[in-house]
Amino acid sequence: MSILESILFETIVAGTPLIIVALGQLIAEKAGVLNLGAEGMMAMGAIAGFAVTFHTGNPWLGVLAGMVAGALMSFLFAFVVLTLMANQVASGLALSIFGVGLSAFIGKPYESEILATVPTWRIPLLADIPIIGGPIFNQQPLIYLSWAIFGGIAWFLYKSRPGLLLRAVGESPSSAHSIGYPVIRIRYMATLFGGAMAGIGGSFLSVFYTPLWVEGMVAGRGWIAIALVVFATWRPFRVMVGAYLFGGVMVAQLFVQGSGLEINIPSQFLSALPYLATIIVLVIISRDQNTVRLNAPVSLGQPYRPDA
Amino acid sequence: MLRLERRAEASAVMSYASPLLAIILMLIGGLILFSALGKDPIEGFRIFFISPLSDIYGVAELFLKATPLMLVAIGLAVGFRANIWNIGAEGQYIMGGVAASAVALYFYESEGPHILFLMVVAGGIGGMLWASVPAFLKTRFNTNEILVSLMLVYVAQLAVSWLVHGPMMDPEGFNFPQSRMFEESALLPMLVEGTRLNAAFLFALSALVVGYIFMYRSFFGFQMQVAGYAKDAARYAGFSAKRMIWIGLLSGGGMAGIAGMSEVAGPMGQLTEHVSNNYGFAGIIVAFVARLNPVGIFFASLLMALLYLGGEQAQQYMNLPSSISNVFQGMLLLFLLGSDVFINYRLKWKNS
Amino acid sequence: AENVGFVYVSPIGDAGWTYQHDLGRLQMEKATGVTTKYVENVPEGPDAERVIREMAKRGDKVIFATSFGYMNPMLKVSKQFPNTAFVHATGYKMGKNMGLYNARFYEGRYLTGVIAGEMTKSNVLGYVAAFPIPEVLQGINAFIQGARSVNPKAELRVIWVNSWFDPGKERQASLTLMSQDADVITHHTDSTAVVQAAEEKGKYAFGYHSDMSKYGSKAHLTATTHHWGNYYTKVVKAAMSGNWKPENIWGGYKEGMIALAPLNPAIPAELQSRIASMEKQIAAGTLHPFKGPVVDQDGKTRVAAGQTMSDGDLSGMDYYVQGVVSKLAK
Amino acid sequence: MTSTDDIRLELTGITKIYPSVIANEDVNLKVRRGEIHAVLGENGAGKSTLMKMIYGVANPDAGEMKWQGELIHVENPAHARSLGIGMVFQHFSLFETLTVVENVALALPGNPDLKDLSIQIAEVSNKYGLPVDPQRLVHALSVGERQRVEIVRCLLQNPKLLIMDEPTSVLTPQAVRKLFGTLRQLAAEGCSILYISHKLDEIQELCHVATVLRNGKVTGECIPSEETPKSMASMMIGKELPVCQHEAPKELGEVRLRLNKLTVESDDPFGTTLRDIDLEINSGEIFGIAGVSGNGQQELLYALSGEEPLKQNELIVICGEAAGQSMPDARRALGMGFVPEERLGRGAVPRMSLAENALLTAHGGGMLKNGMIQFKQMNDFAKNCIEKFNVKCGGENAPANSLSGGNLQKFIMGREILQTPKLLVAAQPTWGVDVGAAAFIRQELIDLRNEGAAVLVISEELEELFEISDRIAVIAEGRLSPAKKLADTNIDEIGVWMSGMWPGAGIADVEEAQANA
Ligand SMILES: Nc1ncnc2c1ncn2[C@@H]1O[C@H](COP(=O)(O)OP(=O)(O)OP(=O)(O)O)[C@@H](O)[C@H]1O
Ligand SMILES: Nc1ncnc2c1ncn2[C@@H]1O[C@H](COP(=O)(O)OP(=O)(O)OP(=O)(O)O)[C@@H](O)[C@H]1O
Ligand SMILES: [Mg+2]
Ligand SMILES: [Mg+2]
Repeated sequence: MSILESILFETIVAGTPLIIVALGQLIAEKAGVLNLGAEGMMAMGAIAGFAVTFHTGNPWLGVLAGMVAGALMSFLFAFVVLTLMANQVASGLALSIFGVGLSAFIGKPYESEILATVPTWRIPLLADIPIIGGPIFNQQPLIYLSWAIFGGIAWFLYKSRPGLLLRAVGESPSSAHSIGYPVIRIRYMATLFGGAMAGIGGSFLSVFYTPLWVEGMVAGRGWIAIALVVFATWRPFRVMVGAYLFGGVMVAQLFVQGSGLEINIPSQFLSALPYLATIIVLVIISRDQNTVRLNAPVSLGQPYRPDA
Repeated sequence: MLRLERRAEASAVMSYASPLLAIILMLIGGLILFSALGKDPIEGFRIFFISPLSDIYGVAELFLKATPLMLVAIGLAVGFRANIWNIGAEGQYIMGGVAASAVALYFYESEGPHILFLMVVAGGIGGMLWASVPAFLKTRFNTNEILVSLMLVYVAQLAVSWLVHGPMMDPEGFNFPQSRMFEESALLPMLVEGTRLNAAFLFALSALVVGYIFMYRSFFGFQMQVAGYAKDAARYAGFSAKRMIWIGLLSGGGMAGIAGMSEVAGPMGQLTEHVSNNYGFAGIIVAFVARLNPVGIFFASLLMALLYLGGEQAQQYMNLPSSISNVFQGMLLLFLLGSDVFINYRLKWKNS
Repeated sequence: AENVGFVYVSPIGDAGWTYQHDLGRLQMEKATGVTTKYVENVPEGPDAERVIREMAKRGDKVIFATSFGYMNPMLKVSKQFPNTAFVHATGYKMGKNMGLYNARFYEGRYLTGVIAGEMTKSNVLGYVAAFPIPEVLQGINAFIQGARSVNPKAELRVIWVNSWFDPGKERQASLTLMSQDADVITHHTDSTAVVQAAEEKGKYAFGYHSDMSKYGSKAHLTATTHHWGNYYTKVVKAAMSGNWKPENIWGGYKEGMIALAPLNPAIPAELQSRIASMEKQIAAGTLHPFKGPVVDQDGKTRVAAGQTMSDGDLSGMDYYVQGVVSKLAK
Repeated sequence: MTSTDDIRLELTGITKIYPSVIANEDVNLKVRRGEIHAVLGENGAGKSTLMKMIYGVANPDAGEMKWQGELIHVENPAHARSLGIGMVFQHFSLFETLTVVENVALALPGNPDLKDLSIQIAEVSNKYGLPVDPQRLVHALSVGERQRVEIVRCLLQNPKLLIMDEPTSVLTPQAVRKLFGTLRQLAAEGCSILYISHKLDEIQELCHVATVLRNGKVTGECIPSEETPKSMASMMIGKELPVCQHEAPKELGEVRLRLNKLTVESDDPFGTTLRDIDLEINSGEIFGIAGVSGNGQQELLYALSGEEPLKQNELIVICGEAAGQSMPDARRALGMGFVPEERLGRGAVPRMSLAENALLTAHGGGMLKNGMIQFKQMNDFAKNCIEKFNVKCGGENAPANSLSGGNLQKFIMGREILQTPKLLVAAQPTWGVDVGAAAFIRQELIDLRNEGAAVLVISEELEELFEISDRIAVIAEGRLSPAKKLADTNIDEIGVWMSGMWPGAGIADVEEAQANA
């Protein structure tokens, strides 16, 4: 692989968990639910995925377990904010702390266990295309899944009736209720989906990416995913672009370090680049309030309870 | 089926009872956790909640640990009441510690009370500077302060790492990543002989008093509460949203910065990469558990500190991993947020 | 029985810095019959002081603190408990009842460098490192010194991940190094991600701290491993007999604190035996990884020909030697 | 029309209890085929609640409902729609960021194809004379257009019963007449209509039967064509309607508010841009601004109150001082009082006590000392306000959201008036307020004028403006018409102006105005 190919390859790998998690959160947010607990849900997904893969030897069962763990965590969140109407920001934070703590707790026995590396899937012919063939068509299977999720979500949101309904609920839960839709149930489902995706994203880290389990291995990726949704002004395609951009910055700084280029920049500054880049993009995005207004779910973060 | 039904009026009793309910639920959660791990729950609770406080030293440690939590939480509460979500107190705490250390190192080998005074000021300013980034971006470009303040935590962590590996490194320290040990004149005086409880605890108490007065007696505090309850009413009354964003973020940043100062000038006595100890995040929990009320913050900080000390004891004497503290904290907060529903709703049995 | 306490900086796990200390603890427990207690994952800072104090208060005879950040807290507590033996790893401050110990990890690094220099085909080596402290720089420089001693064309690329422990980043850094042509890589971080990544890509790697062959049977050429058991046993026995005096130990091959993990059969027999004899020379003091001439990246001679680097200079190392192509920001 | 087969809907003994009130008690109601049936009542009488139960949005606590002779329980709106019940809500239930056709699709069963649906929408809207463009985003529609969308959405389901909750409060008189045409056409085709309105003359004109509710109970039934608005009003409130004392103004004093070619570009994609508004209001007069909502009232109010300070200072002159860039508190200091349209959440903080809500705008009057709140002064002010303005509440510590709408409005009005403003701007001062309270509030405004204040009232209710104003103008599409003395105009003329058609208006949409006429 040439340097360019590896940068591309690694960028895609680094962006993938972000895409999966951010797309899940996008769905939840489109329904009006702001779940800041992605970090905790990812951590739980990571340990569940790791443990199940470790015991069964089957990474796909691991991903399934991660998905279930993430969904369970988001169920807890949904119960607190949708049924008990608690503040979403605070509950999300609590979920983050709880998830990170609990995963470390459960994960104790798995610390430093190893898994076999999951081989990449090579797509015949396409993988032979020069430069992009390797990085794009000879990849970890979950990367194809992330594309499928992207396609599915884009279709769901903009072409399907349930997607229309989801957007409607996030826009105006009271209108949706008064024309007869079960707002709370829809929000539950969207939140659970977000949790499941966060779980898959977490299991990607521990089963495919590293592959190992350690406490704190999510390392802020859940928060980045949440930032990505805002960054993308709630549009799936921009989530993809943003995730790869972020992955790209993260990978590129390592390449710069390894290259021996004469740059007198402390490595800490290079490590901080992805975070600074996120802030800068957030600023650029939020300057354009019209796009934000048209795409941001109006009821985001606000509790709703129909009175029947 | 059990259903929630809105109360005609918010229940005053439940607003006091719900924290108790949350603590009880947390204990039940702990009971399940201990039993699941095959540990004796009674012994677990004793080690977790009682044995850390078995002597004066333990109690002093509790106050010591609670001090930065109180400082961070009271500062954040001011902003949270106006729905200004500063999630980055951790970064502001670090920068406060850095700024205070810079003063201590600048005055290395000199004497005088001005050093400590300047360190407090620098700590506050350092935290405020860091918090002014999200404040500026929010007032100027409408950028979400949750995300910006949070991203800056990571940046602050890397910044302190760079500083202690570079400009602020101890020249006699064999290139180890830490500053010089501060001189006596840059260390906070002790409150209780033989313990580590220092004057920062008094800062925290006075911050709570000032916070109380600000929140409940001053017109600014009133304005911020209005903004938190009804944004449009604040606009209608002409309370400047920008000013509130600045006050909200700067108070959180300033207090977090002073907390950082109290740590470097207190139990640490120097700047290292480990100046941050999650106090910034834990302070958020404290603020919410306390329902943004200064008296509540006092007790919630102590409870939170106890969960840390208890976690350490549980490690040493029950062989439990350190993450147990986080598990308890997360449970407590979720239960508290959940049980607050009973202030405005009651459970009712309904058919169909 | 007497009590002995250990303060660990990370979870024990089953490889890495803390794991090796824990092996030492178990070995010492067996050899002396004392009971030991440990606390893992203790943050380096004020919390450590409380943990150390708690151990001293309950009467532990000896307390070992195994990370640099415990130095100042331990020094403070040691003054309050004059009858307890405090022993701190990797620091530089001693006290009336506080001793120091550390190992010359760079000796093993030098040997792995020799192996790397012989095994590389691309002449590019890779190093994933945590923070630019002297100990890490000693390792990096010893590694390339070793490689260049047998292969003057060898060059070394270094990536700092700014974390002792972030497997995701460590893995990414390894992949980056390998894509930049490195075919033998090693690391100074705490996870096994680097060895795993090399195994996956069919490249070679050296473990660190522990034997990591389990994580990459093909890739893992060997590892620089730490052995604390004998030292712990010696200290505890001395303390039990009342003969303990604080000292500053910087042990290496000679003291048995450093060793290489079993060599991978992929290493030619000739090289294997060469390494074995070099091990003996290092133990005997006739071979020193930083024997002059040592020239740094900027061309400045740090050790003149015919001399060896002093311990003082080693402890303050803050540069790359020649052969490292990455740059160290000043 | 009398056979029992003709009965579409029959309610018996319907009761709905909310924690704080009984919204409906033992309500009986019959609606026949092809009948336009009015439901009358004061605010809070329980009209909307009753309709919501018919439509399945709320569940009755007791009573039964028969649909075409069969006992049913309406589970939810989708169920109601499948039965043939459609509803147009008092507060629209549309989604602003979706297109018209998407909005319609959401209310239809199954998964209709959006292209076919667009065609159907075009057909139906032509047939009933309710033009809407299916592809437009709802936020870009005027309020009148939005209502058309709501109605078309119902009609597409071929409803047998159409519920309309206060449909005309947002329409011009001309548009109302057109809507009536549509409704009569529907009724003639056999559709039953439940019609709620506070405008008694409309009911008299349109409805076949009326049921009157008071405090949740049915207090009478009548044939509107046989009643007068006055007699129906007394059925509603149980006593004679009070009348305002509105003498001619003494004499005009100095100019208290001047707008100089006020132009505000709306940076909100959902907003209206204000253009070249000139206006002068003198001390001693009440100036009314009429208009269909969504024509710039909101923007004008924000510009006046200072919630959106302007770029140029001279555009607004308050009591002789340029104040376009001032914040609301600075304008208050110049002598302006302001009563916003939305009382809960803007005019008052729902969770705060009345005393704290007094502090909200009246803090200038000695309630602060060195930035600290003087609780005594604050509580005294609130007590005074409660007493003088006859606010029914649990005292000055009662939270604002424990008050009924009318009482809260009286409190807010009192809070502003007690600060003796030189200029008072009031938006929809009696919106959603019952008849008695409305009369009280109008009287207060007139008294304030008599004491020499200038008063600006912006309202969508023409009757109200004609009752209290001295001069009146119309806002349409962000422009303000010339002002007319009340004596020189009438409701019909102002109604035409409300669609943007006043002499010299220039480029207004002639076609639409003709269509509406
Ligand atoms: N109207 C008042 N008159 C006198 N003192 C008051 C008044 N309102 C508030 N205070 C003071 O402020 C204190 C706190 O007010 P309050 O009881 O509203 O706080 P809280 O309900 O606990 O906090 P929050 O509602 O913000 O969570 C009171 O104990 C009292 O000293
Ligand atoms: N969800 C609710 N919870 C509690 N009380 C309610 C609820 N909805 C309505 N009410 C109360 O029930 C009563 C009847 O309200 P409703 O909306 O039916 O009145 P209305 O006759 O439609 O009035 P309007 O003319 O203002 O539309 C009022 O006192 C109202 O405050
Ligand atoms: Mg109504
Ligand atoms: Mg209160």
